[in-house]
Amino acid sequence: MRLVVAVLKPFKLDEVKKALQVLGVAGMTITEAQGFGRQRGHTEVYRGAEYEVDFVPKIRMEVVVSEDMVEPVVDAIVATASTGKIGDGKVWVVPVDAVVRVRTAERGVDAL
Amino acid sequence: MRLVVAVLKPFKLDEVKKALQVLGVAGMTITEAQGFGRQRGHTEVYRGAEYEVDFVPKIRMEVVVSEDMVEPVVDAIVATASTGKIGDGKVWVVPVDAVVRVRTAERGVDAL
Amino acid sequence: MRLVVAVLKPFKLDEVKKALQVLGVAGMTITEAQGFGRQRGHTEVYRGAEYEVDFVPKIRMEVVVSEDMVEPVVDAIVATASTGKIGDGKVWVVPVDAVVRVRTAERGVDAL
Amino acid sequence: MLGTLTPYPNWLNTGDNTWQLVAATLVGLMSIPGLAVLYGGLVQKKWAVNTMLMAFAGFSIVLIVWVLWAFNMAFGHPIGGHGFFGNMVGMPHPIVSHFGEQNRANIPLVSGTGAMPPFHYPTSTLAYFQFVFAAITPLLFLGSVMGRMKFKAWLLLVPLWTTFVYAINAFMLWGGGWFAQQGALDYSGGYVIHLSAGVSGFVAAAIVGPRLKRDRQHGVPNNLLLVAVGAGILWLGWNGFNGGDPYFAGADAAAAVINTNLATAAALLMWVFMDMRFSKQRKPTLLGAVNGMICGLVAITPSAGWVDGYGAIIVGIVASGIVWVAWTYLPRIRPFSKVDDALGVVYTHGIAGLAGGLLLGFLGDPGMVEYLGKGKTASFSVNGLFYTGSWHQVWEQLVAGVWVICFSAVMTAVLCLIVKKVVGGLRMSDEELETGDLAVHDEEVYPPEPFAERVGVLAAASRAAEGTGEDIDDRSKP
Amino acid sequence: MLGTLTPYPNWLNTGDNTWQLVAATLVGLMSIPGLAVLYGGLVQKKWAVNTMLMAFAGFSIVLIVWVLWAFNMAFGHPIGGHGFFGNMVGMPHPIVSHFGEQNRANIPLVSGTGAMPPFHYPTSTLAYFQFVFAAITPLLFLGSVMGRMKFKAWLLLVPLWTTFVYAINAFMLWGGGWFAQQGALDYSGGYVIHLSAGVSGFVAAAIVGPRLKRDRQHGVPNNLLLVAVGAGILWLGWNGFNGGDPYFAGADAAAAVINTNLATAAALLMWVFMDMRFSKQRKPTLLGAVNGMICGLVAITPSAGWVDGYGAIIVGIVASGIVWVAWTYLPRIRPFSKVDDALGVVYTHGIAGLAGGLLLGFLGDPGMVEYLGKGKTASFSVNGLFYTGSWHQVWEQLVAGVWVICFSAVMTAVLCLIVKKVVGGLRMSDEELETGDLAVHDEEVYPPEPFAERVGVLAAASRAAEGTGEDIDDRSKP
Amino acid sequence: MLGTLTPYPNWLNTGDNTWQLVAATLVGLMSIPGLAVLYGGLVQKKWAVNTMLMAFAGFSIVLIVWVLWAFNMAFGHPIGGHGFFGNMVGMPHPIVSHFGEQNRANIPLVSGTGAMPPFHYPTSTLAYFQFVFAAITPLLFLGSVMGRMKFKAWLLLVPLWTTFVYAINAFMLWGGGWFAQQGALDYSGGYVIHLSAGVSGFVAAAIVGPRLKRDRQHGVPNNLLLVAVGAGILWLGWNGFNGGDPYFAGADAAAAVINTNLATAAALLMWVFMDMRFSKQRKPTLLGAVNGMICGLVAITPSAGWVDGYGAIIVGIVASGIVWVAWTYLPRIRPFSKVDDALGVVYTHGIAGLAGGLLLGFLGDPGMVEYLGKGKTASFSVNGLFYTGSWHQVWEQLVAGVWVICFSAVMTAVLCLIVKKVVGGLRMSDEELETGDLAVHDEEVYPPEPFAERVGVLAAASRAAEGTGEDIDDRSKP
Ligand SMILES: Nc1ncnc2c1ncn2[C@@H]1O[C@H](COP(=O)(O)OP(=O)(O)O)[C@@H](O)[C@H]1O
Ligand SMILES: Nc1ncnc2c1ncn2[C@@H]1O[C@H](COP(=O)(O)OP(=O)(O)O)[C@@H](O)[C@H]1O
Ligand SMILES: Nc1ncnc2c1ncn2[C@@H]1O[C@H](COP(=O)(O)OP(=O)(O)O)[C@@H](O)[C@H]1O
Repeated sequence: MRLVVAVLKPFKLDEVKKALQVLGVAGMTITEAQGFGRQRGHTEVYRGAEYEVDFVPKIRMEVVVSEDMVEPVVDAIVATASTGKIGDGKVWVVPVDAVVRVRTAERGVDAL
Repeated sequence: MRLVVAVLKPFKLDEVKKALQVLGVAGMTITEAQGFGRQRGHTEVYRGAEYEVDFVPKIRMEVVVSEDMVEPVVDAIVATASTGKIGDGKVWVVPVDAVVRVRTAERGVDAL
Repeated sequence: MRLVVAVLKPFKLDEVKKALQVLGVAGMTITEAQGFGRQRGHTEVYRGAEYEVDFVPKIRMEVVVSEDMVEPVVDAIVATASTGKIGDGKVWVVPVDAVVRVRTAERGVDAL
Repeated sequence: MLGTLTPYPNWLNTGDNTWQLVAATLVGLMSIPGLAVLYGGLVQKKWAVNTMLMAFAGFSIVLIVWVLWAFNMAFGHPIGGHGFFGNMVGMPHPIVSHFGEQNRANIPLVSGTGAMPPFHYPTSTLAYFQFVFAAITPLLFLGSVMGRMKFKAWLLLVPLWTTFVYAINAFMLWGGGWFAQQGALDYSGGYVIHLSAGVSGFVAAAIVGPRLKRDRQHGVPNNLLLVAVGAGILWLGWNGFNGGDPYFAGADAAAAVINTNLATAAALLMWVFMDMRFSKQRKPTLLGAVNGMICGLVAITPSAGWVDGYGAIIVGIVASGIVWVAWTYLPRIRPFSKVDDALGVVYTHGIAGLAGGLLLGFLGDPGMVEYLGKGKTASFSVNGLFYTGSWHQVWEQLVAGVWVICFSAVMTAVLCLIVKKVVGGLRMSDEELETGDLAVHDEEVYPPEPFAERVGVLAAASRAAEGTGEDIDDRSKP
Repeated sequence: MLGTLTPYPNWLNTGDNTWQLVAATLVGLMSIPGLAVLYGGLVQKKWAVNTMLMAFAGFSIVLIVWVLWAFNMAFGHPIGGHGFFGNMVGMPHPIVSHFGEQNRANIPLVSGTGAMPPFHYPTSTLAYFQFVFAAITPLLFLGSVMGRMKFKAWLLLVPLWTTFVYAINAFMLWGGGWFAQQGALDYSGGYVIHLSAGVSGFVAAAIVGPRLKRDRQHGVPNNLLLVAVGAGILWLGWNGFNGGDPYFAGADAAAAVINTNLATAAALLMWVFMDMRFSKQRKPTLLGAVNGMICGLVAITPSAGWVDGYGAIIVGIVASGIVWVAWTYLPRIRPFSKVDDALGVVYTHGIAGLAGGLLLGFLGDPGMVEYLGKGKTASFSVNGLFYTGSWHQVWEQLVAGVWVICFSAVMTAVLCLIVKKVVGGLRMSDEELETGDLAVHDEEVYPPEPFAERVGVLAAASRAAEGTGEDIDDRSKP
Repeated sequence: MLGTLTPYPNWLNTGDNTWQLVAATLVGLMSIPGLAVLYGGLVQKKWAVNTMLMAFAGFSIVLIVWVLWAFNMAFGHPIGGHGFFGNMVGMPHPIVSHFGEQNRANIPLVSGTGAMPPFHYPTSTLAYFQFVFAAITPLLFLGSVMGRMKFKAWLLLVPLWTTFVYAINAFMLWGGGWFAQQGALDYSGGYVIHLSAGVSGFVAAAIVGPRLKRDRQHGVPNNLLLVAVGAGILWLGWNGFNGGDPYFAGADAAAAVINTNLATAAALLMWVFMDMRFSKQRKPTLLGAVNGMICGLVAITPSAGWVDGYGAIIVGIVASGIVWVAWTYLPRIRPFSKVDDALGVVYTHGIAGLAGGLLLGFLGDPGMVEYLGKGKTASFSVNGLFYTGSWHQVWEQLVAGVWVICFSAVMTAVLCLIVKKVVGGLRMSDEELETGDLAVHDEEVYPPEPFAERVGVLAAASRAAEGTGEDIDDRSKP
């Protein structure tokens, strides 16, 4: 089991979600995030004073998948979320020891 | 050391927190999340136009625990957070290489 | 490759970000979080009724780094974010199997 | 052509007509948007839409009821007969024909008897002015029952309550009915409006049952800026509320305005002082200030043009102090500990209204002239105990207060039970109670921005950063 | 000293002057902040600042245009000549000299001919009163074109539109021009303001092109509390809108006020009823109630002081029902399915305004007297079909309505094309469209709190918890 | 019965009384909720509650002070003696007895001498009208000191400042005192209110010390919709501010209203133009438009009824341009770079007020008549340099302006030091400064929804999805 974490541009969420559903991914968890990297932030101006906003809004997606799904899932995310422009984001994969479905206490792949 | 991540229904937070305190868990970190899975979202209607909201609000709890606490913690979460209804959420466990308490730079279990 | 996760006091973000940039860290992802631990929350009073807020606002920083950067990064975070007061937060390190840059599909350290 | 057209009949005074219409508009603004957003900001986020919709709909219903029958029940010819029951209510009758709207205003048992000077404007003006008072009253007690009452039940309760509670109390105190005949007084509605709303809300809250336990525990307001918007409109709108009630733009209207503000200022400061001195936290609070402000506004309402400025300041301080103490300690004892009066209407309107009504009996200054007498006629003013040593006015105020409390409580209970029967329950379903606005109206007060919308900033920003090349990166290398 | 100074000339009536100034202020409040925050709350978060800035700027521009030339185009001496074209528009002329501001108000073809009584206040009063109407009109159609129109294009379109559309329609119906001479009537602007704004907005929206697809799909409002603030100010502000239009604080002003409220209440309840009964969700909604409210306000505008209360209630119910049906079904067919009229102005203002204008022809009650006749002179009132059996007024209303639709549509199209040429395009760049306020104004409606600010709470709290020692921990050990 | 009751004394004019009461109510609304939410939306989230509470409390305190002694210091009989000091302030005296409230209004050195016509309403009306001006003044300079001043210090500074700064300036310019006797003029408070508030706020800010460095750096507004609400109420409320100052509902009141709007519209557009043309970003901004708007309102205040419409437009453009330049460049030089005038009151009120006061000397149009003369009496009007070639009025304006600046600065400094002594410091503790509202009032402006409340949506939704069975899943399998 692996946890795939993807930090992406928010407007790509729908497309990525659909691509993962096609692969059979049944669920995912999203958090709002602020990214810092090569992509620049912006400036806001209130009453003549400038305020730099370094961070750019991102969504952070977590999907727990079985081993054999890691590659297809990562590939699907990268393929769908890429616009070719700076700031498209990162995907990383983390090992998972165990997964449990709270409702049923099922464990492992059954829990997904 | 392990990181236990639990994605739960928000109204269960207080109960789960109390259950973990009983086990001796001293701290945890919560983020607001949006879940997608079997549980359906809802529809909002503004001026006659329907807007589908696919995601359901969840809280995402992170607890770093020592090896021997993993099972009791996961069990406590599952036992407390379960309502038996779709959407109760998932728990997953990730290996942790190191933990540090920022205030004192203590490492390992002492840092928890 | 490792994922360094740091839960910190929000007002330390800028300093920590700068310290990491000095080390050559090119990017990071931030989420807003609520911490629970030794540090107490506060009480709000509306129309005479008291409402306890157990949680304290934190920021949660994720940085994916190569193996050799783990120690310097953790040390820099701890050194910069510490105020010596309860609630300074925790840092933990998680193994990472793979990292991909979405824009280019580069993998590994090149993706950072 | 028609060279001799004239703009208005000669009984019409443009200043009085203007004052009355403007005063009415100010009072209307107190409901919509005033109370709607005051309550909308004070309730939990999950109930803001529901509360506001009930306010807008309630306001609308009362107007229809008012012009078709209730205005004349409150201000028309008595229904006939002698004694208490013959002077309890007016004959229902619409006022929306062309004659009904444009003829000269008259309240048969008051201006019709010479107990006050004849009006200088048409019935439309008087009826609209009185409507905004009738409309705000159920909106006030909405604060007691918000967060669980069925919308349909509200749609039915409001017209019934206006007809069978409000119109009757109004006739008895303002329309020249029984209590007016005994000498009880209520300048602009400390009893007819606030005491009645406070009591009725409390009773209705008891019958409808409490909100969800979770809602009561976590019922924090959602937006204090909007509370300030609503509170500010209430305060200044009250210049129309009390300033309009002499029915003429005379000297007493001006005195009522300044007295209203004096009592309010004093009450606000008093509550802030109590919070700083006696609350557990010993801190001044904005919502405390707003509570104090409302106490002052409510308490001066029964006496605004009949006390002098000193009296007004005393009314503000005393009422605010009493309500502060009640607000702090009564919730510990029954029935206050049991009934879920969500926004505490029974305190800031009920108790403050009663306190203000009784204080008139003590503080009414005979030198404050509402209408001037000519020749051998005495001017109209009020004789308070502190000026005359007579308990008469105190007694009249007490009797009328007891009546308003008992009658409003009993009638509201009866009407709630009728509505319950007709609509099939007064409460929402559990699912609706748990979810709030989204379940009941498919709307949220702050609809969440879809994820997709958050891209905008990026689009612009990344374009700016990219320039021509690909890996322009002036930040990652220190 | 100067013992014989007097405050005003003897043709001045302080009540009328006050009423007109207050009515104007109420109507001004309907725009600023009323419409500004109603629209600001109804649009997506990303366009709130842009929408509000366009409202504030548009309001300002109209005033300058109005006093320098447009007021006299709408209410001055006819430009000369006979027939339709000679009675189409007034001679442009400023009114800001000291004489222009302080002399007695007059509308040459109306009060100047005895078709109404002479005014009791100066030109400033009349001009300012008429300005607030002129100003709200482009602000209304801002709702059609928000979210993509260039700010510069707006700065130019507004003065052109006021000059070449508004002033002309106003002269023809209110300034004593051609349609007024034929007998067409528009009490306070169902045609001149609402129908024209609805049609013009629709045409402009078609020419400017739709918003981004993403904006149309995700265009949820951002704040229903602010919608309530704006809606409430609109409702009560309309007391000035319609109450001010007899130009005197007389009995008809009062009737217009109560009728306005009656139609509005009925229309609001009607829409809520339709939502509960016929919408897919079968649920009442706050934004539905606001839509209904606006329909009522708009529809009663052409007839407020010329129908009685029954008529007003009918106007509200009928217009709200018609617009509800149109709002639900028309978007499925062309051209409504194609044109992105962002806030649906063509329905709630265009269709409601037209419905109201036509209904006057049916419901005008001859017993409702606007100005009283003296001696052998007849009073001024309107003869609706239902009272007289004559189709005359219906016909006049129809002809004028058709004119306003056609003229506004054609002229708006021409003006849009001119502005496009001059400014170089009516639409923002793609980048601006994607990002919204932040790209166009470097501002956001709810500027995000920087992370650093969130520490405050902690500072206090941790200090409290620390006490003296280091590891005080009363929670971690159960 | 009492057939001969009359509604008011014969010196009372209902139109004037109504106008004055309504104007006062509009000005009151400018403070509460106007300024309270304008500032509440403009300050950082962490200070919104504190700022609004200070506004509500300050408003209340001024009223008590005003009726008990300060009104007569500003508008009563001179304290006696000759020359400057004998004409510096009035004799303190309460006005809240029944006689004080209901007798005919009089300003001994003005209406009492025939320098203006006698009033047509009671003292309550005049005192309340003047109160709302007195009350808004400290609220304006709250913008300079927000975000660090102790609440208790504010509670003490406000009454002292009203007594020892406001009342004296008001007497000297409006009460018939020294500068009025020399010929200096201030139509509605460009000097007495705005210049004085700007200077006093600046001085107080210097003495209280700056906000936290972090707050100055991250001090973004929290809600531009509420800024728009406040700004809109300010604009239209100013119709009462300037329209009320002839003290009669005459032709000059109307002229003052339209001139106020003209200057404001011109100033708003000017600032937007400057932003688009000369700011670093070359973009129009909503907060810039609001700044320009305020400059126009403030700058026309000293001259509203004494310039014609052209003059008003010039006042708006010039003042807005000057303040734009000052706002952009002065913060770079001392003392402006050092003093933390949080919302920039010294620019938009101080500099704009001074500019407006001086411009009156140039632009005062002798043809603009405030009060009409009869027989051999000249009408009252103002002779500007551009009309008469005489520098007299300019000189008088300059002298009075210098006085207001120096006196307000020195007195405010003295009062701040006194308050510091009495209260034990003017600044909050560091902990309070870091945490803001939550530390000082235990309240937040947008109280966070507890996690537990977010369940509602789920409850409904999951129930809907579950149906009867357990694993109904129409989404997970594609
Ligand atoms: N080392 C990292 N660890 C965690 N997140 C990162 C890291 N580097 C970048 N990110 C995330 O990826 C996002 C995109 O990175 P950025 O450098 O802007 O563009 P790109 O990935 O296209 O080169 C950032 O906004 C941040 O959220
Ligand atoms: N594969 C997954 N990876 C990460 N989070 C998941 C995954 N599947 C489900 N979740 C999270 O668990 C929540 C509950 O899942 P859902 O399928 O709705 O119900 P249940 O777990 O009861 O079957 C989801 O809302 C989502 O936040
Ligand atoms: N076991 C844990 N797992 C995850 N996060 C934790 C854990 N313990 C503490 N935290 C996080 O660290 C923060 C600081 O912890 P706290 O106990 O308050 O202070 P300190 O770390 O200084 O002893 C908490 O607010 C919480 O966000």
